[in-house]
Amino acid sequence: MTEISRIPATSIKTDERLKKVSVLTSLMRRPELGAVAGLLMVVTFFFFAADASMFSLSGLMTILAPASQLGILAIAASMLMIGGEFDLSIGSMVAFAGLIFGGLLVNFGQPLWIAILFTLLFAAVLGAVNGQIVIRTRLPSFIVTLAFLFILRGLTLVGLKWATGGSTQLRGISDAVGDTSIASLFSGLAFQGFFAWLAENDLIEKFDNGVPKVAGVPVSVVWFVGLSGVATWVLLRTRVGNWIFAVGGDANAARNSGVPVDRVKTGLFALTACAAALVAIITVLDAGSTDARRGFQKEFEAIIAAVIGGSLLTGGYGSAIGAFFGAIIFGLVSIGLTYTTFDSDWFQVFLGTMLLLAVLFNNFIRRKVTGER
Amino acid sequence: MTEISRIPATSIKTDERLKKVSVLTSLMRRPELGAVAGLLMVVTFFFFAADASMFSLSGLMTILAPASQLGILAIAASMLMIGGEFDLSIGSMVAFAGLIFGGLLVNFGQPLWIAILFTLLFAAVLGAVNGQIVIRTRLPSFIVTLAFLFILRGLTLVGLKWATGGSTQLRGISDAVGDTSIASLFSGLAFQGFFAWLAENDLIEKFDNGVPKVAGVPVSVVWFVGLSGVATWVLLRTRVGNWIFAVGGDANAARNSGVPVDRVKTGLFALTACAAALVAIITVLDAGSTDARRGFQKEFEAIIAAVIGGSLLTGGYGSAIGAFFGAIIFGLVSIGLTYTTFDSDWFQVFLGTMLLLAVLFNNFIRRKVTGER
Amino acid sequence: KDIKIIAVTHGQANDPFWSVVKNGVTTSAKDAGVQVDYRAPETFDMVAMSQLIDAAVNQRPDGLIVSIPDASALGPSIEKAVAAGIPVISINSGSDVSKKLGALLHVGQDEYSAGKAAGEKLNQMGGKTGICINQEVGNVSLDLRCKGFSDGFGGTVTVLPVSNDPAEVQAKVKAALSANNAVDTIMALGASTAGEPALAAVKDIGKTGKINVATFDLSADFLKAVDAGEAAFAIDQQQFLQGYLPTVFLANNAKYGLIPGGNVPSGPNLITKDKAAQVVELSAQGIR
Amino acid sequence: MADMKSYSTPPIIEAKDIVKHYGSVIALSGISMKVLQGEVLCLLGDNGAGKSTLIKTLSGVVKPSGGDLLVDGKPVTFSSPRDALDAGIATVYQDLAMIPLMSVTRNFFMGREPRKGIAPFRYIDFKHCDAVTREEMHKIGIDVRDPNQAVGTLSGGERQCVAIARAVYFGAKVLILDEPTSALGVAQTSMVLKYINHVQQKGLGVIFITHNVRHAFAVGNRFTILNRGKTLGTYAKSEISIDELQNMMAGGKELQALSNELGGTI
Amino acid sequence: MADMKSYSTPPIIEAKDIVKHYGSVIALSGISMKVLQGEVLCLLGDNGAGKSTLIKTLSGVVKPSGGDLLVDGKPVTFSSPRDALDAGIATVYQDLAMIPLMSVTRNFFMGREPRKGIAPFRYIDFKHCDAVTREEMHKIGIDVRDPNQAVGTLSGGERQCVAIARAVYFGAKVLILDEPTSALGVAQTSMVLKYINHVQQKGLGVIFITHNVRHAFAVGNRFTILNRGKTLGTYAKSEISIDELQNMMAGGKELQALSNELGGTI
Ligand SMILES: Nc1ncnc2c1ncn2[C@@H]1O[C@H](COP(=O)(O)OP(=O)(O)OP(=O)(O)O)[C@@H](O)[C@H]1O
Ligand SMILES: Nc1ncnc2c1ncn2[C@@H]1O[C@H](COP(=O)(O)OP(=O)(O)OP(=O)(O)O)[C@@H](O)[C@H]1O
Ligand SMILES: [Mg+2]
Ligand SMILES: [Mg+2]
Repeated sequence: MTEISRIPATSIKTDERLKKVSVLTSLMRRPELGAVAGLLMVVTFFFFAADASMFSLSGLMTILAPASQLGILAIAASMLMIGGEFDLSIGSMVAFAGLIFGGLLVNFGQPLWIAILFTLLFAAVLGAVNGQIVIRTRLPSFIVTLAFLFILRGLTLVGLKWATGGSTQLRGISDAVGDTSIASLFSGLAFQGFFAWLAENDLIEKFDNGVPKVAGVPVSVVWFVGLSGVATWVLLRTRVGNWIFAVGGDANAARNSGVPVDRVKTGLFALTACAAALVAIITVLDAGSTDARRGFQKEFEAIIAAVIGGSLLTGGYGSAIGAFFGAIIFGLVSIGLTYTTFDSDWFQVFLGTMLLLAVLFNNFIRRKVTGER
Repeated sequence: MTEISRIPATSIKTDERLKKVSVLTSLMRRPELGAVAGLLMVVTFFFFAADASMFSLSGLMTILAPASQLGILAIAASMLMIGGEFDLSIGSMVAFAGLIFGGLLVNFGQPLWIAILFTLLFAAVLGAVNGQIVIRTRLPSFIVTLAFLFILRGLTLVGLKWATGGSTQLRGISDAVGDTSIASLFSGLAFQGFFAWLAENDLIEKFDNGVPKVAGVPVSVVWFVGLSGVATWVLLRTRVGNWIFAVGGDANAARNSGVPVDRVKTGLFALTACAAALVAIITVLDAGSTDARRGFQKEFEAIIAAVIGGSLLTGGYGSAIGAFFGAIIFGLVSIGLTYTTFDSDWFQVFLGTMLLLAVLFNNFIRRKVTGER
Repeated sequence: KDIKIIAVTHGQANDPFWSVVKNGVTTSAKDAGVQVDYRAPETFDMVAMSQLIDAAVNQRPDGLIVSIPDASALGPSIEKAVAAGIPVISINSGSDVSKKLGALLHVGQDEYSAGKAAGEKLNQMGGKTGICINQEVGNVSLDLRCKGFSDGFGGTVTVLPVSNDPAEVQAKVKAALSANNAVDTIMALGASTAGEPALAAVKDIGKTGKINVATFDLSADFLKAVDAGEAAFAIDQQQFLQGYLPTVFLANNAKYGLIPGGNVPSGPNLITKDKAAQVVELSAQGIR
Repeated sequence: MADMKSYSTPPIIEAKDIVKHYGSVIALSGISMKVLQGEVLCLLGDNGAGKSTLIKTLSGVVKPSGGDLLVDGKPVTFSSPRDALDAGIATVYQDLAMIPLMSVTRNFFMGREPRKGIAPFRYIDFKHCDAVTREEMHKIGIDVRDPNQAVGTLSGGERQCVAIARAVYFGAKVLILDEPTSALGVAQTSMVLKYINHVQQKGLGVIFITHNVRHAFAVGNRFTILNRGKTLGTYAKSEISIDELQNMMAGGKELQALSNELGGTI
Repeated sequence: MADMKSYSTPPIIEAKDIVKHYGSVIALSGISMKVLQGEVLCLLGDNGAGKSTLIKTLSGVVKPSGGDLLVDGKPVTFSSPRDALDAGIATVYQDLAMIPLMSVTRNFFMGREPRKGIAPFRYIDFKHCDAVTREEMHKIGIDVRDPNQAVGTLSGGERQCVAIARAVYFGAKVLILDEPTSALGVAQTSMVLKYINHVQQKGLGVIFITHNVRHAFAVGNRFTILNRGKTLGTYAKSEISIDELQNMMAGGKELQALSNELGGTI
């Protein structure tokens, strides 16, 4: 949360009450860099335990695709968490936004760009409603968004049955979209030309027929990286970022200092809902269909990723980059086991143990380096 | 949290800076009594929307049975929450304790009382381990117990397959238990004699063959009521209760005042795990079997019930009686729907809406009555 | 007086398989002119399900439809219903215990034998190494499908536990395939949640057609793949009938006291390339 | 020192019959006071007299249950502290309004961050902000080791200084200080008192709450004494002595005996 | 007043070369001090000098990074505040150690609840506790409206009074008070000072931290002055005057000019 930027050396009066600290120590003070230690541990583990194909280019892409979708949610969730609130309806929002999006395309025959805009707008409005209820009633956001978890999940089922005439899966989205360049912003692979060139020059693996094994980077990964960058910049460098930390740290103190607490919180809820809608759009376009169980328990995973990344559940502390690494750790652990020879019955034991070890290691390293106790 | 007990009238100097408040107002200040308003609203709703059989004696028993099992968890969860921590592994603990219990009975042929004692002890130790990890590492309990959520759930699966030779369902528990009087403390119905007497005297409905329709109160309900009473007494009247509030309100301040913070927290974790084990014992004995999905998401429902009952997620505030009513509201809403004619597709929409309305109503009434703003 | 029938199953209304059962129940209720309620616990939860049966019995319906994935846990509640004089028909799972608990008859086909039939078929198609994609480990009916498959298949079978998220399923299948090149058979336990992403994963690694992908239940897109020769087959339990028939039976029982004399097997029905095309539309409407 | 302004200009801020109830607690039962331009009004009173509650109504933190607020003679209602800030009322709260987890700089500029750059890409110039924070803290006598240190790790007095330096830096028509000097060392206290003097000379109004009668007497023009939610009276500096003030504050309690016992140095 | 005890009995509590680092911050760099029986030691020093940190090491809240603690001449290490309490060291912290959401009574008795009844059914007698709380608060000059009121709704001074009344009620060998009077009104301040006097006469030791030199001089026997984590010196009351103390505290800053400008009344 604190800044690394340096004051011009001339203005620093050396204070005898300040020990010299190494760059490493001061880096480790940042919430997200603890998560890097966790990531290193997990990678090291798999390096020895898993099949080598896990660390091939295509293996990495396999891990990044789900990690990036989770990551988009985790970044928004961690911003909301820094702002002192929760949103448990993210997962249901993914399903509901998927329904809205698919319904607009298939049932109402709207063009893609209208469907995308309307879905995002709709999600933002729903998020803002969530936020307004929390603010007006001063009920905990946990319970309010929990109600929305159920409501949105239920509405998705009802809506899907209505839209399909009885099924829980809405399909035909690829046909409805057709071939537009907008679609390539949200689905499929990016940098395909570059990868084709790499393959031509034998820099990456290819199939026998000359097609590169990895034809590009999933678009969701590009969104994921882009959003982490933007979120980090907003949190660390802008006024809104300062407000988010303030609101989560102590809403009363922030209000007393003139921070528009309610607007910040409402905005964060809208943002989280939009992130869910974005994931919905990406997955629906990729899969060509949507169903009633999309996004199930994603709210949970997003919070896990944010917490692994060092965000405090009580608000006021955390980082977007932390959520970035948290999502990658979670993705790595949950996909990684398939590359090992462990019996899959042990999957959950393994997932839990790795999560615990990752945060313990992170914690241990941070304390060692910074000398906290 | 604050006391209602009165100081002897003689010692009260009337203070001109104190307005007179009605008994109603001062009652509504208590966290749990808000939940009563929510309960009233839900009951009123079902009174008009549901089949009359819902409010018959046997209808109430069908609601109380699930509510009481959830309630036992919710009471423990709310005490832990008052103490400032979470336990997300309760649900998995129900499954795992069920496995231990069932395994001891079926695979190891232990007598019932040993199985019960050992299961409770084992759960307490696991809970204490949870607590010690949280305390020693100062990691958020959210992430630590989440890891245990996965680990215990996974171990249950592995253990069940081992115990049954490949299945995820362990049966034959009723046979292993046989007929012991200890079993009747944990399963079946209580007060059967009383209900038989009631039926004989035509005070309650009976089947044509003279057997009363409701032959007794499920034992879990007796446990539920008993535990709420004990928990309330502990929280409001004992030293440990004071420590729990203190630890959750501000662990540092409590430690500075000489409260043994770590012991209190460890104890609470052990208590929560024991509550989960108790529910496991009750349900396993009742069902005669256990499987890998027992208790799934119960941690979630327990937290919901505690929050509906007025406990603060941030700790330091709440009540056991609140969790009691919270569990009943949750049970009422989820079973109540089956007594109405709503289509089950709408179940989740309905559940969410009722939860939201119940807490909103609770909140609204409390503010009205106490004049808070 | 209105005839009221209650169905309590272990499958949620948003589960693709059970939503078809529910469609069967509602269609049949309309056809027979009776009132019907379909209920299921929020997760695969035997304790909650027995409580739902208790609540249903308390409403004294004219007929009760139940699935029995755990006879020990549900038995007492079902027996209570029978004792209260409510006619009970069991569906889907529990054919072995149905009679013993006092149900009039059983409609359905148990998951284990469906899995076994599929396994045998895939073995015939030349499979040696298979994976079974389970989207809900611990749900006994899904576990039975896997076990049946594994027993019928004969070769090595690994279970791949996944979630409901298509991106994750696809990634995990891809990972499993690249970690073990020998895999030549994939059995998915649900068409849209597991089957479709598995097909996508196979396509990603360029092995479409070389790996036999089969699934339980139907989805329109999976059937299209079957039709196109990209997937082997889909197992149809015709679960629509598991909802439709008992409702009609119980309605007739209530009206005229009529009831068939024995169990009705509703499947399995392997949908292969030759039949796939005609089923696509019905599947999209939640009938198959 | 200008002792009393003419009444031709309306008071910058005036409270009339302010009542505030918290549930069953009556914190203020009809308080009136006013501050003129270029004047320091000292609010004195025993613990729990209602001083903090009164200034919280003036700064929009709590809504009064009754009574009127006038700014420049015009009635106003503040629905948030932001409104009060916009009306030119800057407040240093007794409970500080600071976020412990945030850095000194971020706290210093909270709610009024200066920005650089063009529209959607505007950002906070933290280099500049750090420098300002350091300088302003230095002015009040504190060497901040590192402006990125979390406020929660500062000492009680240092934290108080951040709050004061902040209010001072951003200026206002009226400056409200709730026990600003209570946690401060001698040097810092002098700085603050000097600053109050300075602000007053620029023609602003100051409301200064303190328990230290000497501090009050050093800078105050008028003294309003509260007791148990009511006003005991308002006195100009010329009308009252330091000892009378001391005795009134203690609510008529027998202080003399105590004071003597301890050597008369309280 | 006994001015200096003979050195035959060891000091009740003694700190030798205490060092404390917080990460890269050096809060204390080798501080030594001691308190004898029946003596009031005043700790004086500028903001951030390290006074609170020093007493936190004495009361087991933080572990010193280096140096020794001796109680009654024997080296001790406190691993928790409970240990210090058990060793007879009662502390009123500057940041209060109180739980805002809990009632006054519950806070008052926190950690030392009196119980009634037999073994597993022992309970707190809240009737008695409420009465004690009310009475002790009354002694210090505060009328508690309702001992079940949450501490968070008390005024700053009232809260401070709960903390002091609590430490006083439970007694100890050494009483440590970190700026107890800073938020207090005149009457309450007199009470506290009088109480310190009283405790001392009973033969206990007191460590009294304050910024108010007059308060210090009124009750102190010896004065230890801290500056930037180091000791500037320790003086008996007879060795130093109130003005010298004032000047030393300000760390040699030019206070005179300021003081004059403001009428010499700080
Ligand atoms: N947890 C911490 N982390 C980092 N620095 C700290 C921490 N606690 C205190 N400090 C620093 O140590 C120094 C001494 O603080 P301390 O609270 O002891 O001062 P003090 O003498 O009590 O001051 P005051 O009179 O203002 O209360 C301060 O400069 C403070 O910034
Ligand atoms: N939120 C609240 N709920 C209930 N009572 C309150 C609340 N806030 C303040 N009070 C009561 O109102 C009275 C006035 O409090 P206030 O904080 O204004 O006193 P003060 O004059 O600032 O005292 P001090 O000098 O000790 O800071 C106190 O008795 C306090 O207990
Ligand atoms: Mg105050
Ligand atoms: Mg201090």
